[in-house]
Amino acid sequence: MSLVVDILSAICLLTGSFLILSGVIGVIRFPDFYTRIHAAGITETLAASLILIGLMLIAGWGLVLFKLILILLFILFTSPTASHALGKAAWKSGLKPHGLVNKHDED
Amino acid sequence: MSMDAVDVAFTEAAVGAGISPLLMLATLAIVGRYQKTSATLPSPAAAFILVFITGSLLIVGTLDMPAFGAADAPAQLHVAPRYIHLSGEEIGIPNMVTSVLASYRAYDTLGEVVVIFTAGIGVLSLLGFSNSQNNAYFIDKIIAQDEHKILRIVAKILIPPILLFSLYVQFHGDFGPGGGFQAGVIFAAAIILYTLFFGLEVARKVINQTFIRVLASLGVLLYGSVGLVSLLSGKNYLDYHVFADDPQTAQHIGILVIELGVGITVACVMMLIFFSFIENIKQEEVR
Amino acid sequence: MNNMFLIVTTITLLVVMALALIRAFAGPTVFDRVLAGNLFGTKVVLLIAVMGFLTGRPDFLDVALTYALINFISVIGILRFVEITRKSSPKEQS
Amino acid sequence: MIVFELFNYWIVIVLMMIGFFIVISRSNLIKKIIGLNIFQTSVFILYISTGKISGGTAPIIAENVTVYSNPLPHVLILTAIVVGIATTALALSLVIRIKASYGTVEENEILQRDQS
Amino acid sequence: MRHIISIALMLSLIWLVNSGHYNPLQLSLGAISVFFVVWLAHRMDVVDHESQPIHLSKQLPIYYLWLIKKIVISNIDVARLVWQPKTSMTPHFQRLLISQKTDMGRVIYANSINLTPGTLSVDLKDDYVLVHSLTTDGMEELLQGEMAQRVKELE
Repeated sequence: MSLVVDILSAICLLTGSFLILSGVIGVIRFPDFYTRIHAAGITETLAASLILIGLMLIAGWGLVLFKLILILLFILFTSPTASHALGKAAWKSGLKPHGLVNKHDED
Repeated sequence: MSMDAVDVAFTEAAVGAGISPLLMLATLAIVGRYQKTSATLPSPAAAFILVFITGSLLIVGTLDMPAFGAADAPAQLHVAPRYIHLSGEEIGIPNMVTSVLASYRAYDTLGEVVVIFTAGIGVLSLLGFSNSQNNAYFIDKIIAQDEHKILRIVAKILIPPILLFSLYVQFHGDFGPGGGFQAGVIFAAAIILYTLFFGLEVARKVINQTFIRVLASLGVLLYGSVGLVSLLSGKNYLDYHVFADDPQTAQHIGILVIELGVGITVACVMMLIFFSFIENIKQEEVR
Repeated sequence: MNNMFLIVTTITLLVVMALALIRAFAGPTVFDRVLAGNLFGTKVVLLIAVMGFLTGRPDFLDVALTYALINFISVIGILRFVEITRKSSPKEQS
Repeated sequence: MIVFELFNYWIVIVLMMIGFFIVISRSNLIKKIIGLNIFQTSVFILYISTGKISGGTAPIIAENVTVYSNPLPHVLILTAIVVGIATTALALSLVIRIKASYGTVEENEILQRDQS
Repeated sequence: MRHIISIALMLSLIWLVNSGHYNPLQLSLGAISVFFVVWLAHRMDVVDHESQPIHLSKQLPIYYLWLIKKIVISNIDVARLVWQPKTSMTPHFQRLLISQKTDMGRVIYANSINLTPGTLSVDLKDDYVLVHSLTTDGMEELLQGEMAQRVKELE
């Protein structure tokens, strides 16, 4: 039983690490700000969840588990909001996206 | 992190990541974001040489320092062993940092709290006691202008848990990392979030300015009067043993009250500083 | 065995943080920097959590939670100030 | 290898010198304050790193742990951080007042104004 | 009133989960803290149907289960894009009409768009949401409106 949990947590941690790495490489590689937000998004949703779930599996039943759940909920709650705020602020300040723009009506 | 300083990490996380950049940015918003081309003094090369020489001398100086993590370094030899080995019995709470902060060295901490309080008063006297209403109106207009529907709802959901978390930090400083300093900063951060989305006028209605000014001084007063009570009972200043017969219970009560005083003062001073900064944001150019 | 995976995760997080710093320095706009800062912040939260397990002291989780809270507040706050600054001095838009 | 055991001081010194350099080479007062903050942080790190004991753990009493790091520097720095932010706020408000009366935050321009 | 009770319950739960010390002193301090925060939040006027969506709570879990599936799929898509050459990306903006009536529904919709990488809601104004998408496929999927329909059912 504990071996299964160990393997599961290892899988979660490794996939999470891989996803975080690809996310940040996206942040480095993508051509403009708006596309970079998407790349940052994957490091903050699935990747962070996977790492925290991996830790939860190690932690087992107890207060630590609940604290981890609290952190996870908090990250899932704030990260989309933060990226929305970023996108909106950039849009309002008139930052133009790279490449093609369609239906771009400024207000 | 590798240095085991949980409490310090806690404080730095709360202060360094939260309040300090916001204050810097507030200042930038006030004085304007212009950048002069002559931003450096005439001779950066001389400055660099000076810095380089000083740095090299300091590095040479470190060669005599004790190694990182050495258990026999002078810093570990004098009072530290006593704190580490006896605080569990003498104070009765697991977090040694809190017992040193609020019990062994409570007098020092009183000094620090007074410094924070004084700095708060200094900021208030420099930036004026909210005499101009139109500045506040200006920032409120900006906040009202852009409809942050999503952010507003998210802030609404998040603010109560953040406030509760700060109180949790306040009251669990005995057991884990935390205490009055951190709690005060987190509390103020929640209020800052509120102010940024609902405007200064609304925040002023919720958090009465005069009230928090009084409260900030009451926090220091609470701290000081704890010492006074023990002094009047014939013990040393800030000796907690007057509160109960059992020394551990007495220490516990004393630490709790003192942390409360610290928390109140820090939270109120941080809020006051932030409010007076926000009030000063105005249009320099359009004047 | 678990420790090994925790160490791998830690190293990845450190690499990721370094890469995020590159983006923060490269810019080019202020929003790129804030994005990188936010990314750095959430990775610090994860790093603190993982390190807490690695050192066997889950007390660190409180720090992680605080950092998550404050990181969010400061990112939002920075954006608000950027907006306010741009509004109060429209001629400096770039 | 005694040399590699001193790396914490070197990090401190590098940070300190970065802060120092900013303070003496920039004329913008806000940048100077940022430099002072970096300097301050380096001092914090110096203190904390002296409290570390190899093999020790965070100074919160737990079972099965005998070696703890020194809590004293933690206490000093914990309060110093909060005091630091309060004094930084004070410095920043001074800058705001300087800007209000001199119209600039550049040191050399302020000096020119004073002399003329 | 319902909202105040709900927020008090939520805060108490957070306290209990975090605390780990269940002696009378800590519990009473917790009760005082919860009471204080509820009072302050009430004063701040942040306790209402928007911050405490209890009228939605029955359907929310089902929706979020569906959303998790979506998040996983879109994450894999974006991760694949990262490792592919640049040409496979077709970033663009589009304005979408929102069918949700309440602010809460709109915010849930916009946040769901944000939570799935590859699509990002940039602006929420009047009856439109401005979405930036990394690929045309992602935009197509939003245009088909499964997510919008599901959020609408929540209201």
